[in-house]
Amino acid sequence: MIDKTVDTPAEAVSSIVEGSVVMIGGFGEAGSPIELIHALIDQGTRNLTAINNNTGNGEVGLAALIGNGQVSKMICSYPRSSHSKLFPELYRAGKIELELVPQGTLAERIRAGGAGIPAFYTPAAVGTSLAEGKEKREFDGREYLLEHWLKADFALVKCETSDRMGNLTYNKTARNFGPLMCMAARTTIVQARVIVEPGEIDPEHVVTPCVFVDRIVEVSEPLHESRLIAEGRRYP
Amino acid sequence: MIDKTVDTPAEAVSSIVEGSVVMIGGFGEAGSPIELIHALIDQGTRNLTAINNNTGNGEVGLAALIGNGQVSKMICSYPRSSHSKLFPELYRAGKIELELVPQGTLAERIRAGGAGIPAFYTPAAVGTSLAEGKEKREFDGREYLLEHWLKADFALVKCETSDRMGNLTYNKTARNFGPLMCMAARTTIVQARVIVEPGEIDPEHVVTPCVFVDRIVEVSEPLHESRLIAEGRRYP
Amino acid sequence: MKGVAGMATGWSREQMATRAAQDIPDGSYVNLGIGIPEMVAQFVPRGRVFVYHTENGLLGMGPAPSAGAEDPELINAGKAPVTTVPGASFFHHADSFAMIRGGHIDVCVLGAMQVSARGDLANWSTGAADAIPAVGGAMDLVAGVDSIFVITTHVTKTGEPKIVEECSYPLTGRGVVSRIFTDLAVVDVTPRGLEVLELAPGVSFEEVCENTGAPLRRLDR
Amino acid sequence: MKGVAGMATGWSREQMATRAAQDIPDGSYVNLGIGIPEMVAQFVPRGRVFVYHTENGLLGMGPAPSAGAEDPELINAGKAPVTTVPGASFFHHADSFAMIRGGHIDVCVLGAMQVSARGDLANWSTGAADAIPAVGGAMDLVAGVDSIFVITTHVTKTGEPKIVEECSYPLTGRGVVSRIFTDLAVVDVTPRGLEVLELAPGVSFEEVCENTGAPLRRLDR
Repeated sequence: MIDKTVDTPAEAVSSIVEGSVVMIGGFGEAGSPIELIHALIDQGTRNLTAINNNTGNGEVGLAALIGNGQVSKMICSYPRSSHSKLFPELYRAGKIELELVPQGTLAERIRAGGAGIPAFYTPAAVGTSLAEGKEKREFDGREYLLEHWLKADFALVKCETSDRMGNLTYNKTARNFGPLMCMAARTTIVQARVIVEPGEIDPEHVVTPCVFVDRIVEVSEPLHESRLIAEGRRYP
Repeated sequence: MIDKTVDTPAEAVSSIVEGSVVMIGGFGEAGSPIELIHALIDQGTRNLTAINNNTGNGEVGLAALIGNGQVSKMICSYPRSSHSKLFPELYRAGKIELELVPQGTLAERIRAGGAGIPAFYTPAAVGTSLAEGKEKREFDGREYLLEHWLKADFALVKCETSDRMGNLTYNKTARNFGPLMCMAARTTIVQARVIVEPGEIDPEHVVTPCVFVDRIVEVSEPLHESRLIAEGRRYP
Repeated sequence: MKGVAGMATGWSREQMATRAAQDIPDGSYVNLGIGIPEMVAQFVPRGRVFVYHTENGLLGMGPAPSAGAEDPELINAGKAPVTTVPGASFFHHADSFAMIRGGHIDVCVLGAMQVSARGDLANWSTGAADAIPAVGGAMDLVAGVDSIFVITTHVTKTGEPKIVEECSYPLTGRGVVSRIFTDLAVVDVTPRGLEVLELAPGVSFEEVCENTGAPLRRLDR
Repeated sequence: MKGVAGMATGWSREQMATRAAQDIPDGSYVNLGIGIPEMVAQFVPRGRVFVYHTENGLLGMGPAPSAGAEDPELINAGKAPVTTVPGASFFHHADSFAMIRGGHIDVCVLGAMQVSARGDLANWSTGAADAIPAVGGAMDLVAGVDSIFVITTHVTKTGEPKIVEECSYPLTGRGVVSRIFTDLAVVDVTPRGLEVLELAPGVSFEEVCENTGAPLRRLDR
């Protein structure tokens, strides 16, 4: 049997090296692989390009990774949060680069990376400042922008249940970018609340087939970002 | 509550008019909405453009629709079958048009139609006769072809379970093109083996969300194409 | 131009949401933006059912949960806790924006900083030099959803019109807004220009014109 | 050129499949074409596990069911009944070809009508005027999967070489084949040309060359 499980978040992220492009799942705190991110903070790997819808909250998880100076570039749709000043401060100080992408275009670019589609056309952002420098083209009398795939060296994703082979299910709206990022990274690292044996997940219910997953670690009681923030916690 | 159920396959397909583009689910017999197709044969609607991976088997279902002269153009990847001569005969006689599309490109074009992506680039068919007349473009040193979305006026799809709102699950490899075609048609017509109340399908297990479905009819004991063919049956 | 803030007449936030809800057909799939647009769900006309989509991966969104029943992994696009209704489904972000971009969502109700006479919408950035640009899903929504409704106060807190000839703020989309619901009026964006469909009680067409930065036509009905 | 059909030496169909299976690493995700390629699953080397993908929407495909246990809605790309193994999953066609096009399937084993010296593959059409063109997923597979293995008899039934300088049949893809397993030899497609890695028992390098339509180099190992 193929067994992709490893013992600790530290072991799971150990192959991430300086300069890597890292997709990080989650929309706000839902689906954020906080234990994997904290392991990456412990490891101290720098000069990362991070791809996430947001830029984190408070001073834990993704916000802490950014605050710790490990991220040199963010690709995201909404780098604003009522709970975190870490990204804004670094951005205003010119210490972090930002590529702003409309949310649906971000999702589709990641899917394209996973699906071997180097580029596609989308109507989003036509006629706006985010279209500047982008190739335009008309189809059936309407204008579209050319957008390119996004791929990554690593993806960090949180799921609900994984079998040892890496078939995944998610929990409610924590699904969000997870299935797409699993497809688009060379090495996909997953934290699962529960790890089960192959066959325990109904083949009809698998959301991410195991071919997209490389490494799995069980985190049975994941931290909740909002609770950490309410408690005023920071990482490390 | 939104209730999209209708009583009979005949009622379900009644709005399909001459000249319509109709996507028909199924890969071989798996997922073929045979009762909906037979209702369309009963209705006699002609000059259809049909989109399916194949061209049907024996003299029932899609093959019978073609044999009945109702299809003027087929868009498919594999119009050959050891069990049916209906398409080949019409094709050789110049009575039916064929647009041959590689299977993955066919699937992606249908998804693009459903997802509002007018065109995308793919490496499939580069350097082959199917690339003739298609726009080529290089990305990262590799050549790709530009492919356009496929949309339809109607989709005929078979699923396993639908709730009255149109949330669908499928059965094993009968899923194939169904979820994509539901997205890409203006009007999506579904035959379900079972219809249940909203809430009976776990929201985590829904494969096709109800927003993609317009009309549902219960066919609790669908015919099996292979059994009909083994019995030498033909339709009508 | 007169300050509207002090006016006793005009629609309240609740009334604006109520009025917008009246123009959404029964059975519609609806995406509601943060703020007043969210309130539309509280004022659905009797006999109609709307199905709510939230772009972070849920169709069939229900109201906020009772205190203590929040689930940090069941949230809406504004990152607030929500619930599901019977017939709900979860899906990933690419499928969610396929619904949006593919034209499957019938109506999207958004807030606005400015709307132009041709239906251009500005609602994501002031364009200020030190602002952190953050667009989220707004550009995808306005490009993909058939009917874009805007609910907004007719003027800013400082009395500046929000309905203008040309937006001065960065655009979210060009020619995308179909109808505007303000505290003073309901305004349609048409190929012939802006048309006032309805006035709030006690508000005159002239008052609306005075508080609008673009020409308005009055529809006789 | 000598007729190979009459030769007593060379590998059988089973031996060709066995030899190909030896070159697939443990843990690979594998797509097997119809015919001899399918037989690879019967000859997996001890200690290795392969996970089988079939492009009609199943990962974790198992062997054919016993007679009477066939399910018409559980089939493979050749439309034959199959089973699932623990850890299987079902998905739709766009996701299935995302696996293929996105480079997630490690090895694909296909049959061939012709393979050229540069790894061009022809396996979908004779190009005959009255043929019904039917391509299926072959063009997607060869464009997307990293390692394309071909299993084929070295020559046609009439003794014509299938490994040629240039394919005369319509191409499935250009420069896509990485290794060819025939009844006579294992041949690698390299930037330096075709290289014979291994000869079937009792077959000489010269015999292979005589039955091949393109120059071959012999690897000293």
